[in-house]
Amino acid sequence: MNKYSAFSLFKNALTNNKNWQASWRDASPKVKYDAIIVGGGGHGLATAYYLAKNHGMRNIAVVEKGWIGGGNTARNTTIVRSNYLWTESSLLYEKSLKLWESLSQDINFNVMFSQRGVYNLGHTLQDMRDIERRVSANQLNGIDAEVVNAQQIKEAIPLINTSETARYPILGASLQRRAGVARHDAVAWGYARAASELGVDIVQQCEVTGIRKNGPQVTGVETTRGYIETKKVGVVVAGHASVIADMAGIRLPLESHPLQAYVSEPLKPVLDTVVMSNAVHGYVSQSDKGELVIGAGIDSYIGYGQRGSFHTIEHCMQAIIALFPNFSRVRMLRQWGGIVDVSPDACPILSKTPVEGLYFNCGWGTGGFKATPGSGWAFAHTIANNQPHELNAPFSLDRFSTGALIDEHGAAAVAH
Amino acid sequence: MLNEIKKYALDGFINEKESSVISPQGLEINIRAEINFLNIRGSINDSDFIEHAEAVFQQTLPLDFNTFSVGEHHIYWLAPDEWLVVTDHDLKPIVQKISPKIDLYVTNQTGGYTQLILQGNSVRSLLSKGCTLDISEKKFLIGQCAQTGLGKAGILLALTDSSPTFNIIVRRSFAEYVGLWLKQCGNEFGVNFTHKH
Amino acid sequence: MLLIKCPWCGERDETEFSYGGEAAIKRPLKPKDLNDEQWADYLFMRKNTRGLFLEQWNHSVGCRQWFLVERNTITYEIISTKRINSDALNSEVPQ
Amino acid sequence: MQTNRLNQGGFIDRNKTLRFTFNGQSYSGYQGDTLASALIANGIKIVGRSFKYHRPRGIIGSGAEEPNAIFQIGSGATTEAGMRATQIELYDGLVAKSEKGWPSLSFDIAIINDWFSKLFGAGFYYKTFMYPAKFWKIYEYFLRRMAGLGQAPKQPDPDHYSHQNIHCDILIVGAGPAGLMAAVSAGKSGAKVVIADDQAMFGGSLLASKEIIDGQSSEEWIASQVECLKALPNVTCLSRSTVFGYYDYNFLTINERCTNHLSEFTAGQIRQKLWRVRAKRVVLAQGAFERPLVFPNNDRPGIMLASAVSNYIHRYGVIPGKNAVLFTNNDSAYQAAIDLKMAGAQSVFIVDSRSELPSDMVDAAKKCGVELQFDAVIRNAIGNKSIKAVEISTYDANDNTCKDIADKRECDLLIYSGGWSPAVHLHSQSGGKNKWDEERHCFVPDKPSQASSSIGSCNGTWILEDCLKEGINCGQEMVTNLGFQAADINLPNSKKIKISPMKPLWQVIAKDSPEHLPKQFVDYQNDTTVSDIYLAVREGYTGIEHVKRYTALGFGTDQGKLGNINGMAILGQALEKPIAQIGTTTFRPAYTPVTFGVVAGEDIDGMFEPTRKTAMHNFHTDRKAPLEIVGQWVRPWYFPRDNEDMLSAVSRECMAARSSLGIMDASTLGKIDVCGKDAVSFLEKIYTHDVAKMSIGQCAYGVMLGEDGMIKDDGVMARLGENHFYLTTTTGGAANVMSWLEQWLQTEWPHLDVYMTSLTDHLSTIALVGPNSRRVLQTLVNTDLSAELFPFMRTCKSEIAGIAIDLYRVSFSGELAFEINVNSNFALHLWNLLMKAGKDFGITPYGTETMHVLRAEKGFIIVGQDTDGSVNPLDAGLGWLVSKEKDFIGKRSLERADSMRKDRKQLVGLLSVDNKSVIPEGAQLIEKKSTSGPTPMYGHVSSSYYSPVLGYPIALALVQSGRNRYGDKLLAISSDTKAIEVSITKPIFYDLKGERQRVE
Repeated sequence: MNKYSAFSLFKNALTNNKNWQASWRDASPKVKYDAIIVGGGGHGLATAYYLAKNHGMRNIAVVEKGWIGGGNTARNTTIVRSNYLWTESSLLYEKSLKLWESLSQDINFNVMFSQRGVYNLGHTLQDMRDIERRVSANQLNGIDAEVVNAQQIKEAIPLINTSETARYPILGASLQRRAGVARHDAVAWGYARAASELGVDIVQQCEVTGIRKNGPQVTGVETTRGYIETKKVGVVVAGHASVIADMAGIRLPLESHPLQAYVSEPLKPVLDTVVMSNAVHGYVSQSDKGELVIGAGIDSYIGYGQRGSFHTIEHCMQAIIALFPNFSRVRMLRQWGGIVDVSPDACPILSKTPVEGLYFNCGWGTGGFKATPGSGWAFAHTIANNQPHELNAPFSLDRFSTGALIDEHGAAAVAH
Repeated sequence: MLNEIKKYALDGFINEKESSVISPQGLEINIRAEINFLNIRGSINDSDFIEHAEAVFQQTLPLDFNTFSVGEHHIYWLAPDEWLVVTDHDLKPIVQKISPKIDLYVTNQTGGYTQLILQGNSVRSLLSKGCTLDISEKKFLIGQCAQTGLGKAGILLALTDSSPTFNIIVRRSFAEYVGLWLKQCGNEFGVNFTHKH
Repeated sequence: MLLIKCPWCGERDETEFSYGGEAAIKRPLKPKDLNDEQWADYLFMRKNTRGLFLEQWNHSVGCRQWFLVERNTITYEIISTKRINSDALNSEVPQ
Repeated sequence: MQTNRLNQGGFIDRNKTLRFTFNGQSYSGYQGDTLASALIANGIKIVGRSFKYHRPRGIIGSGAEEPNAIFQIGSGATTEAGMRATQIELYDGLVAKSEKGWPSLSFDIAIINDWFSKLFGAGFYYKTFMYPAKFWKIYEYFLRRMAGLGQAPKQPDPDHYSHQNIHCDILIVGAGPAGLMAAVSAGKSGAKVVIADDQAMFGGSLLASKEIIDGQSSEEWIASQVECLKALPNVTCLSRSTVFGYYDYNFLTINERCTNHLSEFTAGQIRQKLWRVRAKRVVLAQGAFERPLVFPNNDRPGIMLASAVSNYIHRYGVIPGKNAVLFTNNDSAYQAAIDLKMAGAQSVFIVDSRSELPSDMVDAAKKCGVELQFDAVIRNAIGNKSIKAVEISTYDANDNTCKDIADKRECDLLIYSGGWSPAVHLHSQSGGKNKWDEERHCFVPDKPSQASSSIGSCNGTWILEDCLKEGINCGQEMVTNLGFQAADINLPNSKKIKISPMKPLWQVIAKDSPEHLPKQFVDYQNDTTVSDIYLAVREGYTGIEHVKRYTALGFGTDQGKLGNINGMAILGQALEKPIAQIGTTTFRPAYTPVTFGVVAGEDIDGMFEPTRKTAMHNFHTDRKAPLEIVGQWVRPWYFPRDNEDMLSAVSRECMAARSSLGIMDASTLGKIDVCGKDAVSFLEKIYTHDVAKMSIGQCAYGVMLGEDGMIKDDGVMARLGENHFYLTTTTGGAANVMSWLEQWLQTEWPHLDVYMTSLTDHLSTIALVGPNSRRVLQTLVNTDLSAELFPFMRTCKSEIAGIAIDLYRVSFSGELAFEINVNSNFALHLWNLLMKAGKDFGITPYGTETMHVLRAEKGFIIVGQDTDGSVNPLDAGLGWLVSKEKDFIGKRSLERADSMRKDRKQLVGLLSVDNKSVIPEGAQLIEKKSTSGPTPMYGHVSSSYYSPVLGYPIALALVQSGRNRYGDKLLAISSDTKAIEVSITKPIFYDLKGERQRVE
């Protein structure tokens, strides 16, 4: 495989870029693997990469029904942060953030992780209490976090509206400076390339249509490209988790909802950080290409259509103009939707299941992108060892029976 | 005596200095807070209830969804088991007529609502700026009412005549928002607010 | 933008409604007789169907009635809406 | 000097000269021009620099497809970025700037990127800037500054935007020949029709043609159709109105630009309108986009689409060049050659990649002196800043190769046409699929997925007569389906012509590989070239979505209107697959970009969300009380006197309530009237306590749980009659609780006879609080308020000065207190009466902060502050409220393993050990900071205040096993203060026995 660097770019330019090799092998499925990852999004590809790299499992495949990175990986607003309230969540997301920090070098693919800081705005006294609670907890967990006031926000983000007479005045924010954004496509492609290099088969256009079991043990998966034998199946299919679970005869506590986002036309730099407001439902950053990348609130109904309702976009637009009145004349270029699977406690499920050899990684809701490396890392551990790592042990499926939920809703967990 | 001490949701809403000249396209909005509102609950499967209600109010209870009846009072359909009486009459003597033997429940809502009466050529255009209901002449008929949204507030909307005259009944705490909304959105047509005492 | 036919008020814009999720999840008559798994199943586990799905909506801005909607969750096509326990009632919406 | 302006023709008013500036230079044009036509009239060739390579670029198109002439318009607060010159109607004083090019358009230093372009192939940024890792920030800084097009304004937008909902039978998108006919035939039947077109004038492609229809010139014919539509009251005509989104249930969005074309307009006039359309049927007649041809250096300024040339000549009286070469693979482009010649061009030379076949167009071109060469292609365009010459090769269409250079021909205009692509965007947005048509060589709409039809060139129908026919048929069919009587419409006469078929030419294939040739642009906006597509394929990005993302093909602000089809065909070539197998990509709204402002509409600023105020609000603002936002409500936070700060004001208010008399506006509480035969059994399910055991007139504090066992809401409730109850909810939870109660009632227990009605607005609630409250209230009411007759937790009806009231002897402060419910119309008056009556006792109005302090001193929780969705009633110390006998919502969850855990977090009180420090709310509680790894946290501070009556700070907290840890010490850690040592106590600090509220 070509190593990517400024030097290789130069060398290949001299030969008219004719000697670049394929980033990953487009494999056909073999009859049997040691493990199969269902779902070729960021999480699935990361899982495969860490299975190969950390656990030496190389006879494995990622099967993807469409094209890799084409689901939520391609559809999110790319925010990466780890300042969650509960220790269980923040440790998992922090593991992920740490992996992000060296990911480009690790997989030799520039994922453009840009640590430009994320502001979570507070608009009410209760918001500010929740922010203080979360920031204190973050700091005690060794995660960088600070509380900033309206004036500090205004200094860092001159165009933001900090008027005290705003309908939702900005009282302050939590700030995580190590947080930021990354290039979404690069994450999928980079992991695919790195995994492929370690021998992982990446099989596209291969939809799983059934899970075969022998008693309580998984024996293989049926796909549109034939039956594949395996003793371990890791399912990482975001919005479609319930559909695959149904094939295996298990039930999940999930609802799949549309989540919409949009971008503006590319602009010269106008916003150097990430601003999120849960109260008004608007999340905005500016991509390196110059587009304002904006996430809206979740649509209320279950939907697998990768599209939501227009009023959600309108409301989000109103929120963005409330925060940035100067963006009113900026123009929306494109809007789209993804499918997010939401769990009752707004926390993921990274877990074994009642079916032996069947593992699920789902329920990330609106927050999956940021977790990509950590999720893959922990899920690989779970599959390889047939037991969860301590980082993801709290995120098991049985918490819904015991009641040991990790409620990130109530504590002002913000979306994305 | 009591009337003088009452304060309504949109008291002080009209700034006399602002009152503008209205173009023929414009509209007139009359704030009518000083009326009484009474909410009725009961089952339409209970003929005793219907009979009794009609006797108490001396008026038909509109059983057709999204309609209202006009008599001494306006009685609006709100839900399959709920109606709103809007009246100039004192509620006390009416309520006293209700028999405890009948499953007819009322709550006084007089302090809870404000009524706005909109008249003029642009009423439909103005309302359609923030109301997703089809209120065109052929679709929303005289005698029809609907609970719907205007901007971000819920309202009860009714068409009373073909001039056209629309009644908006809005909850007290949303009245100022609705007033401001009508003022702002009506700017392009010209709006004149009046109080009727 | 869905257009939902309230069984009482007729077709109204989606913004007049609020969503109630999966319908026909019967609350157990004797919750205390259920073990934790059974209770969790009632409480949290959902069909989350991809395809035809029976769900609850509330005409929250309108007549405040909860009703059933059969909807395709892929195309968002609404097949039918109906009142809860409403077989007897069938009067049509004027309009 | 408008050197390229024709003396006659065009829909412009030569008597109305308009001045404008472009990059600081002054120019003039005429009323009716677009900025693009005016620039061409003025002989401007270079209008921009390309995105990546900064190559000089000229105007290519004449509409939404234009990729190069993209400008910053205006300045200051009203500047707008990314505007296409082809869509900007010229107005006097217009200021335009190109978005790239430094120091100037004609000399752009970043052209260096073009020289080293092989370093900057598709996806180069994924392969570098990685080492050293820390440097990404610096690389990114420069990359960001290189990227981006225009500037966002720095000031708030002073203009207004508005929404308009409209329902119609038929929405027609596009007022070209097909759309107009559909509108006329549907409109005449009486159906409610809306027809929208993004241009200032209706007519579409006919505006740029000299067709004769029904014996009329196209201009006259359009005018007569428009007149007919305008006379129909059931038809709404919207010009300057782009249908940019097609959503589910035939919901479409139209952006109408009301003032963009005006140099002056009155303040307050609406700048743009968003029409939100619900249509029973939709007619898509948006037309088609002409495709460029792909050959080396096909981006030189002076290269233009054939249809654009006709447009500029006929609509604007502008001739883009005098010596033209036209490169085509189809007949339609011949019209441009004819138009040019008729407009006075010196020479027009057609290079046609096809072999000659009989065609009326060929004959017509020949007749007006156009030279032709068949079986030939252009294999290079020469001229750096504007086209100077072309290299022509002979070409064999059968084996798709071109021979050696045969000819070099000078020109000042190169026109190209690679055929047409129907504008299937809205069809695709609506959920419809597109299919590749092997005969017409384009994607055409497949079966519609909503009630819509595509007609005219949008449907791949090229002949005018067929378009008109489709329009009539479509209109008639739709109205018939909708139950109208279709009107009889005669098919207008138009010229029938014989044409020779188009033959695809996706890329001029040379012997050399694409990498060796000069750049052949596929997507002008993103500088995507043929070699980028080949590189993507080589690197394994072979799916169309991967290719698009890797090469940025179609990701420009034109969303691939020009380049997508060529790109897909070239990908097909690279993969040796037919284009039909490449798949299609999904188009997303917006069809063309729309301002955030118009999508947001009126609901911004103060109207972003309703602000709800109580009936006493004016009293609070008269006293200059700062306000706290709680849900949609605004409530007084505290009532400062003179220059008092918050702490002093709150201390004074607290002391007044504790020692004499306070008064509070509690009207925002949710209030629900519950009646019906089954009210008791219903409420038994809802509340944890024994509702059935309550006597009439009794009040109770109640909590509602979610089925997960966690506290959902709380409040006082009262039994007013056998089957009649009054409930209160929290301010923020009111609407939610009501809907949740209705959900249980209607969906789970519809057989119960229960009616719930909100009283939140009708009733205002005034709390009269303090040891003197009874004495003062007694002066106003006849009801005996003595403890024997009206003890704690009772309710009764009464009257003050003739005003009916409901009295509740309840307390959220721990003091003797009364809550008075009154018709909101009388509330302010009653409040003033109480203020007067309490004057001698120093009656003190207080706000939410004092309310919080008073309740915290008593350990009363605030749902949402002291609970967070993970707190059950036992955790909150409310076990005494939880009935052992009956079932209620959430009860079973209290018996789950986790609910039974001994170390759950429980509500406790905290005192700072130094008795001075107020612990920050939100602070975490620890034993000691770990030196490595996370520090274990045992809980957090949920409420914390300085207690004036006690003279020291108090706090409430949730602490693991808290109730077993009274007396233990912990450290409270917050983000910006030092650790505060705290000790755990019972969550009650004042009047531990509760004697004050029960006082006899």
